[in-house]
Amino acid sequence: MADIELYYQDRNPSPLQLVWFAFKRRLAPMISLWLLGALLVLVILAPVITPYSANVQFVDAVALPPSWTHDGNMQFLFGTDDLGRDMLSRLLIGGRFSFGLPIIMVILASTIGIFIGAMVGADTKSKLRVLGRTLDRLLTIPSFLLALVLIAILGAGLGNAIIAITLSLVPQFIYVTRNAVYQEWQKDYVTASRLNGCSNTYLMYRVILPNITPILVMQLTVALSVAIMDIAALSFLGLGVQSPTPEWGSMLARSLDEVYLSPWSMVLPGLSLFATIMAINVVGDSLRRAIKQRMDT
Amino acid sequence: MTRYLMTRLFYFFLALLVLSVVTFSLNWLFPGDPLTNMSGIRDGQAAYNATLESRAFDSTVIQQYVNYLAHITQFDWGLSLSTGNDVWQDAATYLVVSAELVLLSFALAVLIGLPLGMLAANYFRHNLDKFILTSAMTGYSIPVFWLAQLLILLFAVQIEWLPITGQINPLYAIDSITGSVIIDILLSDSQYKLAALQDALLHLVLPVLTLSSLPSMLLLRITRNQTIEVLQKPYVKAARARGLSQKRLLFKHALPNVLQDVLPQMTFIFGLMMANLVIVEHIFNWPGAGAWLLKAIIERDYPIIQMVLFTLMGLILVLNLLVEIYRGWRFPMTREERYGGY
Amino acid sequence: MSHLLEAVDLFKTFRPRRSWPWSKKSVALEPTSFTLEAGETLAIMGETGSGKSTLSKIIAGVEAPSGGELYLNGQKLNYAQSKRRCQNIRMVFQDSDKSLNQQLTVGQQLEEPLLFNREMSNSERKQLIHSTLRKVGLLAEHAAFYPHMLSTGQKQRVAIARAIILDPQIVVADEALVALDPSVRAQIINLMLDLQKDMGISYIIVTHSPQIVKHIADKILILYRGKMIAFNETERLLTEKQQPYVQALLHEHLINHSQITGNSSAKVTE
Amino acid sequence: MDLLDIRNLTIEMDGPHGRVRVLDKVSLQLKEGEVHSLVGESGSGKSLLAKAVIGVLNPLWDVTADRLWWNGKDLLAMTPKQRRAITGRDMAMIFQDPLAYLDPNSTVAEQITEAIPAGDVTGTFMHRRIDRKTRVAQLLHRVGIRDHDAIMKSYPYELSEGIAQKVSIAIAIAHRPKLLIADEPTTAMEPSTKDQIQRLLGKLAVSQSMSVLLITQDVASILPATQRVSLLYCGQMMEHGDTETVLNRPAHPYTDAMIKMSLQAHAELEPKSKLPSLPGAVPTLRHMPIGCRLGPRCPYAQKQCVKAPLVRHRDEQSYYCHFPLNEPEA
Repeated sequence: MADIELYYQDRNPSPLQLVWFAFKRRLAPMISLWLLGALLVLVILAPVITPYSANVQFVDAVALPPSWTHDGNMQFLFGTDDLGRDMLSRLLIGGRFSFGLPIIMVILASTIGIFIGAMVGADTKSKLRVLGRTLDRLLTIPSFLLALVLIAILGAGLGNAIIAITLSLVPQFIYVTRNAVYQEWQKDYVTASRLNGCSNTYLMYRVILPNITPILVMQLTVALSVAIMDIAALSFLGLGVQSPTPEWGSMLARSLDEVYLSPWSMVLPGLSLFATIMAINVVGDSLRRAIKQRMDT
Repeated sequence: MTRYLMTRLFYFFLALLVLSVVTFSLNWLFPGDPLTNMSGIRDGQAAYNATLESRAFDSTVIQQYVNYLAHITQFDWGLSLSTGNDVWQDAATYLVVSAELVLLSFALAVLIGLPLGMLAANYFRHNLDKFILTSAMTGYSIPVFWLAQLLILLFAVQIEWLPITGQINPLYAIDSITGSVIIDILLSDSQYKLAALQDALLHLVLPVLTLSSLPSMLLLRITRNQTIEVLQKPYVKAARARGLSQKRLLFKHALPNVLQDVLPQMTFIFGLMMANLVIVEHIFNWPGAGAWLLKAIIERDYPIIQMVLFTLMGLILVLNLLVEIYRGWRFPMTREERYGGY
Repeated sequence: MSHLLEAVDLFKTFRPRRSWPWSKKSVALEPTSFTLEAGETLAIMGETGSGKSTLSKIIAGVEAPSGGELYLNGQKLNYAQSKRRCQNIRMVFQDSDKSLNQQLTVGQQLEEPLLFNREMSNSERKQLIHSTLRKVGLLAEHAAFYPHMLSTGQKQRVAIARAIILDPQIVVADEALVALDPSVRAQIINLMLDLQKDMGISYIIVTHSPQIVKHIADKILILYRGKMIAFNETERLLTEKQQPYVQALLHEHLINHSQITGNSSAKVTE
Repeated sequence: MDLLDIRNLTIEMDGPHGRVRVLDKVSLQLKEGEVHSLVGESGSGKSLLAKAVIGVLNPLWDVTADRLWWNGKDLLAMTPKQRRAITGRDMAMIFQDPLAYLDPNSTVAEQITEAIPAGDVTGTFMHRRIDRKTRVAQLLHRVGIRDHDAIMKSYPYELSEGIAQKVSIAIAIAHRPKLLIADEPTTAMEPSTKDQIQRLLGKLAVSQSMSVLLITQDVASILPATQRVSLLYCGQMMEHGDTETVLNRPAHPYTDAMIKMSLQAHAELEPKSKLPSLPGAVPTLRHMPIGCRLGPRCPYAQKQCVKAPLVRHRDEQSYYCHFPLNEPEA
C-alpha cells in the first residue's frame, strides 16, 4: 500500500542529508557515482571474472584488435597487446593497481592526515604557528614531486611507490583539516560547547567533525584523483609498478612504442584512467556545488 | 607594508632553510656514503680527504650542515656521480631549457584560464558556461601522459603537422649556448634563421600544449567559481544597483577581487607544472631539468637529484613570495590577514 | 553575606594585529571592579570598542583575563575552573544562528551540558530537556529539529534554553537583543523577565539600547574606551546628574522626532 | 504625478516546496521630494520591493504588477539597458551593512569618483582630475566627513561602520538622484551613530530635494522627517498613510502592535513589567496563512480574516483590515 500522509508532517533532514539531497538531484554526478561503484565491484571481483590470466601470452593472437573491429575476435573482447596478452584481463587486473590501490592509499593517508590536522588545528598557541606557516609555504609543492623525492630515497618499485604516494598525500590532509578545524574553532557554536564544559575529544568528534565533513569528503575526492594520477604517472615513468604486472600507467608506457601499430593498446588503458578520474572529479565538483547551494539557502 | 614585507621574507627564508635541511638530510636517507651523496666524490678518489675536511665530516652534524649551506649558497652542489661533471655547470643549460618550456606554458595557461573563466562566469548557468565547464572538466581529468600520446598520435602521426620529439631538427646545427632554442637561434649566425625559428616553434607546440592543459583548465575552474562568488557579493550588487553596465562591473569591480583570491592559486598551479614537467619532458625527449631529474633518479645520481629538487621547490617558494608581495601591495586588505584562516 | 559575583580589578590587554612583537600591548579593559547580587540584572553599556564585550567574555569564561580576580559566592573563580563556571555562569551569544551547531538537533545540543555536568539517566535527561523547552515557550517536539528549521526567535529561545538548563545563577547575554525584530525582541525580553522571576537568575546583559536597559536593568555599568566611568543603580543614574557622556548614552531616546524635524540644518558631527 | 507609482506588485518565486508569493499585491505611491518610511519585520518582503524598483531582482522570479511606473514611464516594459539608465541616473540605494556593500579593493575616492556623472566634469585631462577630486571632497563634506584627505585614501576595511555608511551615502548622492532608497541603513548600529545617519538623511532629503524611501524593521527608527509611512507584513501591505495619523490613530492591529512594541514605548512602561507583543512567530514561506497573513497572530482576528481584506480609506490613511481599530464614533 502506498504511503498516505494523513497529517501534514514535516520531514526533518539534517544538514548533511540536505547536501546529499542536493547532490542526488543532478544526473551527471549520480552516473559518475554509479560508474565508480561498478568499477569498484569489477576491481574486487577481477581475479574471478577475468577470462584469462593477465600475463599469459597467446602466440597465435599477437596484437589482435578489439572484437568489434573487422579483424577482431570474440575470444579477446578488447583485443590483445603486442605480446598476445588479453587486453580485457590486463585492464581488469590493472584496475586493482590503478583504482583499488589508490583507494587504500587515500584511506591510509586521510586517517593519518586528519588525525594530525585535527590535533594541530585545535592547538591555538602561537608558538607552533611560525612552524605552521613555514610548512604552509612548503605545501605549495605538489605531491608528485614529494613522491619523486621519496622514490629517490627508497628506489623504484611497487611497494616503494605505494609508500611514497601515501606519504606525499598526507600533508594536504593535514593542511585542509587543520585550516578547517581552526576556522571552526573560532566560531561561536564551538565556544558555546566549550562553555558547556565539553571535553576536547567530544568537541572534536561530536561538535566540529560533523561541520567539516563536507570539506573532508571533498578533499578525499581530490586526493583520490591525485593518487590515481600519481601512481599511473610513476608507473608510466617506470618508477612504480614494474612490468609484467599490468597497471594502466605502465600499459600506457608500453604502448608508447607500438601506438602506430596497435592504437587500442594505448586508447583503452588511457580511456579507463580518464573515465575514472573524470568520474571522481565530477563527484567532487558536484559535492562542492551541493554544499554551496546548501550554504546559500 | 614594511611589517608585511618583513614577515613574508622571514617565512620565505625560513621555508628555504627547512627545504635545505630536508635536502641535507636526504644525503643520509639515500643509500650509501652521505659524503659521496653530497659531493659526488667517492671514497678512494684523490679529493675524498680534502672534501671530508671542507664538508666538516670530521665534526658535528650542525657544523656539517653549516658547511653544506655555505656550499650551496656558492652553487656548489658537488659532482655528478655518473658523469663526474660539476652539477651546477650542467644544470644551467638544463634549467634554461625547462624555463623556456615552463614560461611559455604558464603564459598560455593564464591566457586561456583567466579570460575563459571570467567568460563562463559571466554566462553562469547558460549553455556557454556549461560547455566551457565540461571541457574544463575533461581537460582537467586527462592524465598528462595520455594526452601527450593522443596529441602525438593525432598531430604528428595521423596528419603530420607537427614534429614529435626534441627541440629542433638537428640539421639546422644550432649551437646550444643558453639552452633556450629561441634565444640560441636569434644569437646564432645561421643563414636559415627564419626556417630554424619556425622549426623550433613547431617543436614547441606539442610540449607547451600538453604542459599547459591541466594548469589552464584548473585555473579556468578556479577563476570561474571565484568570479561567480564575487558577482554575488553585496558590493557588486550595490554597483549593479547604481546602474553600472555588466562590462564595467566585471572588469572594474569583479576582476580585482577575483584576482585577489586567484593569485595565491598561481603558486599551486606553477607547482603542478613543475611536477608535470618531468613527465612531459620525458615523453617529448626534451633536454630539460625534468628529464634530467628522472634520469638521475633512475641512475641514482644523488647530487643531481638534490640540486634539481631544491631548485624546483625553491622556485615555487620564490613565486609564492612574489605573489604574496604583489598581493599585499595591490590588495591592502589581504595584509590584515583576516582572510584565509592562519 | 558575600556577593553573588564580585569582580576585583579585572583587566585585559592584547596585542593589536598590526604591531611589532616588541611594541606595547594595547588595553582592551582597564582594571574594573563591580558586584552583582542574586536576582539582579546588570547592564553593561558603551560604544563599540569600549571593552563591554571583552568584560562579558571574561565573566563568561570565553577569554582569560590578563589579571584581576572574580569571586563567585565569595569563592575565587579561576579561568581554568570550567566545571564550576559553566554550572553557575552561562552565556547567550549575539547571533543565535552562529552559536547553535547546525549539524546537531536541538535535543542533542541541550543534552551537551547535561552530559558533562550532571549525573543523569537517559530518560531523566530527556525529561529535563523537554521541560526546559516548554519553559522557554517551545514544544517538546522541537528537540528533534535541526536549527535551520527554526525561526530566529525560536533559535534565540533554544539558546536561552541551553543557558538555563543547568539551573545557573548568572546568565550573560552579549548583545543578544539587538538585531531581533520588534515582536521577537519583546517576546524574548518577556521570557527573560519571566525566567528571572521563576528561577531567580541574575543577568549580565551587554547592549547599547538605553530603552531596554531602563526596562530590565537594576544596575548599569558604563565603559568608555576600556575604562569604567559609571557603575550604579539604574534609578540613581537616571535621576541624578551625571557627566555629559553618561547622560548622552542614557538619554539617547530623548532626542526624538520633534527635535530633529525642526532642526534639519543641525550640524552633523563626527 | 507621482514619482513612483506601484499598483498591486506581486513577486513569486519557485522554492523547493513549490511556488511562493513573497510579495502579494503591494501598492505604494511616492511623491517627488517626499520622505516615505516602509516598516516591516524580517521576511516581510520590504527589501524585495526596493530591489524590484531598482531592478536587481533575481531574473528567475516572476514580477507582475498592474503598474510599476517611474515618472509616468512603465519600468516593467523597458529593456534592461533603458532600465539601467534610469536607475543609474535617477535612483540610488544604500544598505544595512555598509562595509559589505563597498568594494574592498578600491579606495573611497575611486568609488565616489566612479559615481560622479561623466558630464559633470569637463576640460582637459588634468582639469578633469582636479575637478573630480574637489567634487569628491565636496561630497564627503556634504555627508559630514571633515578629514576628507585621510578618508579618500582609505580602503573600506579601514573605516568604521558609521563612516562607511556616510561614504555610501556620498556615493549615492553623487549623481543627484531623484530617489534614494535606504534599506535599513541604521539597524544594528549604536544609538549615537544611528542618530547621526538619520539626521544626515533627513537633512539631505531637504537640501538635495530628493525623495527618500526608508526601509526599517521598527517604527522607532523611522526618519523624523518622514511624511508618509507604510507597514508591510509577510509580503502584504497592512496600512499606509500620513505619519502623524497612522502613528497616533492606527487602524490596523499590526500597526498598533508595532507601535506598542517599539523601543520608545518600552521606556514609558514600568521597569520589568511585561512588554506587549504579538504572539507566535513570523510564518515561514512554506506555511503562509491564507487571506490576511497576520491572521493567526492577530488578537482581533475572526473567521472573516481568511479572506484577504480589500483596501479601505479613512482620512489620510489606507488600511487592509476587516476590523479596524480607533474608528471614529459614528
